Amino acid sequence: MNADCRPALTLRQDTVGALAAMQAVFARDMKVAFRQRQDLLNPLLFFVMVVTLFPLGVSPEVSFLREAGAGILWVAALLSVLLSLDHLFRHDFDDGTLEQLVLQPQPLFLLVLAKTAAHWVLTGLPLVVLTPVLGVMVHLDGNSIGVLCLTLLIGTPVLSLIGSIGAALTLGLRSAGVLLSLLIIPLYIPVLIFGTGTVASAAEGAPVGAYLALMGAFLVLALTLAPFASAAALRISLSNG
Amino acid sequence: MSEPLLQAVDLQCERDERILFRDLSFSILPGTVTRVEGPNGSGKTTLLRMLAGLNDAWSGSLLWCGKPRSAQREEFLRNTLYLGHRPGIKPLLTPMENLRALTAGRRPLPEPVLREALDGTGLTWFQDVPCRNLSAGQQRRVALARLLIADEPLWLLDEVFTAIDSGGVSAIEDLLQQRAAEGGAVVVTTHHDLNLPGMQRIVLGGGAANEC
Amino acid sequence: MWQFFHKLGSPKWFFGISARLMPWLLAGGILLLMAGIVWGLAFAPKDYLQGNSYRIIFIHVPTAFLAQSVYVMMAVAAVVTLVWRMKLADVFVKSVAPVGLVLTFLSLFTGAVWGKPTWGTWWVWDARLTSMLILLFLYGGVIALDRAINDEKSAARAVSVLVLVGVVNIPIIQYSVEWWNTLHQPSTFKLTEKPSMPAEMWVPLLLSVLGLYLLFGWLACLRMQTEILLREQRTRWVKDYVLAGRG
Amino acid sequence: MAFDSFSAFMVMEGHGPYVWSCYAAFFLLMIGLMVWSLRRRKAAIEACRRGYEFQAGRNDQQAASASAASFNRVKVSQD
Repeated sequence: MNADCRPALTLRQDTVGALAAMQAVFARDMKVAFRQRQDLLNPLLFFVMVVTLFPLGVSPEVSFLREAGAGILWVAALLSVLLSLDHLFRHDFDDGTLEQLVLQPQPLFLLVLAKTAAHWVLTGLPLVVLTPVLGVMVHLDGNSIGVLCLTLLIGTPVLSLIGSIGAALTLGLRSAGVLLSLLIIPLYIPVLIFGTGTVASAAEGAPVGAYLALMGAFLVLALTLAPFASAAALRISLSNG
Repeated sequence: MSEPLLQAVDLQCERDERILFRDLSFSILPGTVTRVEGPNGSGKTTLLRMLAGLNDAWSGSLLWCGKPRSAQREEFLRNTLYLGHRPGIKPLLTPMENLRALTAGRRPLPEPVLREALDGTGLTWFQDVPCRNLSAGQQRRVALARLLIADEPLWLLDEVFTAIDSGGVSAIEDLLQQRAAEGGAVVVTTHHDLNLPGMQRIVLGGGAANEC
Repeated sequence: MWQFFHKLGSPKWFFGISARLMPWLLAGGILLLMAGIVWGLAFAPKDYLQGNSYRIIFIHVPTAFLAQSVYVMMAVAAVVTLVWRMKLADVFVKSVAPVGLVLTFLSLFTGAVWGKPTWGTWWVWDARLTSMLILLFLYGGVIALDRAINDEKSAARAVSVLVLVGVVNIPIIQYSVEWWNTLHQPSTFKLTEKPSMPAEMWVPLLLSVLGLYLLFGWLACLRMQTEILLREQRTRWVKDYVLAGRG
Repeated sequence: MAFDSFSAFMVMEGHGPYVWSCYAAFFLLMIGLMVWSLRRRKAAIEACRRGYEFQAGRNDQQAASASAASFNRVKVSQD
């Protein structure tokens, strides 16, 4: 074959913009999730069940629940986010979608950010929506419930973002679920402390603006750093696949 | 002489304490089909993943259009299409949705074009069935539909013929040859006895490798 | 400078230099540590507030100090692994993590035992104890991840990412734990350090800190040598070394 | 010397058990760590040497007969 006289194809100089590619990733994840609605309910059911365990296991007294309620809800939310993280990249890894994602010409960390955003909309946001109901069940007052919802609204994206690093690191490993919890729980501690601490201050009537701003700073920090770390971790995990 | 698209110089790859290949050099020219050959475990898939930029546990150098690839990763990714063992088909989505999602990040195409591509792979009547209800061969065809609309100059295809019936195989052989005639470059690994006129070979195995 | 850096990356070179260093590290470490401990246990004066229980300080502070600085060293090595792909750096992270875990555990244990006579309880949710506990979790995570990944190179790089994420988090954790501590128990227990420790107290402390550092250096060299032997066993020089050493 | 007698040194005015258990744990773990690391190194060297001997033995026996797969069925006794 005489390859020499064949015309070379012109190389492409431009491609789909990062924003459009992020939208496509987000849209596909949403579509896949809604094809299997049962999976969407699982973290929510888990959330409700964990909260139910505390009155049963410790004490149904109003005074105890009022004091511990915010902490219980936060811990339950944290655990249910943790539970759902294993699926963040797992299915994509198994069917090869992740390889295609890594090979897309857009910066990988933006695509990972889009995936994490989809994960939050599907798990974190429903938890926040459900919180007022559970807050009433553990006898929190109206003001505390409001502040609790706010802290969860700021805090759950941080949980998803940090969790995405762990999910990417443990991709394709045996017993990835337990390992993921081991790696990630220590990193969740600051968010938990400030989440519950803010509600506690609110219950004492102290102003909470500063604490919420600090949680906002956590969110900004996680938004800027976590996608890079997860993208690097994804590349590593795929490299030996 | 047209410039090689991709050039490998002294590639060496080690896996689990074993040298898969060393001193492997070759160039992929536009308008050629290259077949990577070798027994099981000789590193065909690994080589292809290296070329695609997925695996980076190797040493040596890879040049894209004459310059180091690592310095122009985005240009490289824009112009390379990789289809792996697991081609990125979501079982819950229909062939149409899958194809749309896979092309959205590279070059979005209008619906009729995608429909035509699926027609071309014989999936006319399955466009709206979730892929998990399709057979292995049909799922493979969804992935191959990308080849009918892809404009990337370099294709890296891992085990393209897996689960494809004999009619499909010869059609794909024609497709690869036609692509080479247009000026595209194709690298394939396959156990199927592929023999196209003018095909280049990269033979792996036995710890050392040589190019024929 | 660059050449030196490159040389430092060569396992063979490291093997030679560490073999020459190790006897000195071991001897110096044991000597200083024993001197500090004996001085502290038997000769340093009694603390007028806490009595003799304060003598735990001569191992508590060195282990706590080293536990933290080992994590920082691991983070530096992690950067080197990710950026320059230097082999020795990831050998270091892998070899040293269990040592860090043991040191962290020791500092927690001694802290708890010290707490009993001082605060009247084994464990308080004191800011420092709590952040050490979290450091223990971080070490545990690093070791677990390293064990879980079969491929050496991927394990090294994955662990490096984790160590770096951890080191970004450590100040945040420390800050938040301190805030949480003041929120929940306004400094009931506080290990008040007197503004000026007499020289008879801080000199032995300094000695044992230095001694433990040297001992850690010896342990790190030893464990890195083991790791290098296993990784490079197919190279000529390891074969020569093994067959000559005890042939 | 901060203590009058050896027994005073051991008792440390009632704080002895705390102090000594701390030091016991410290020495136990540190020495354990050192011994463990030394033995690991020894084991590694041993493993390397066995690997080389195995390799040398194999090179003699089957110089370069890379056995081709035959897919012959393996005889299994049917007791």
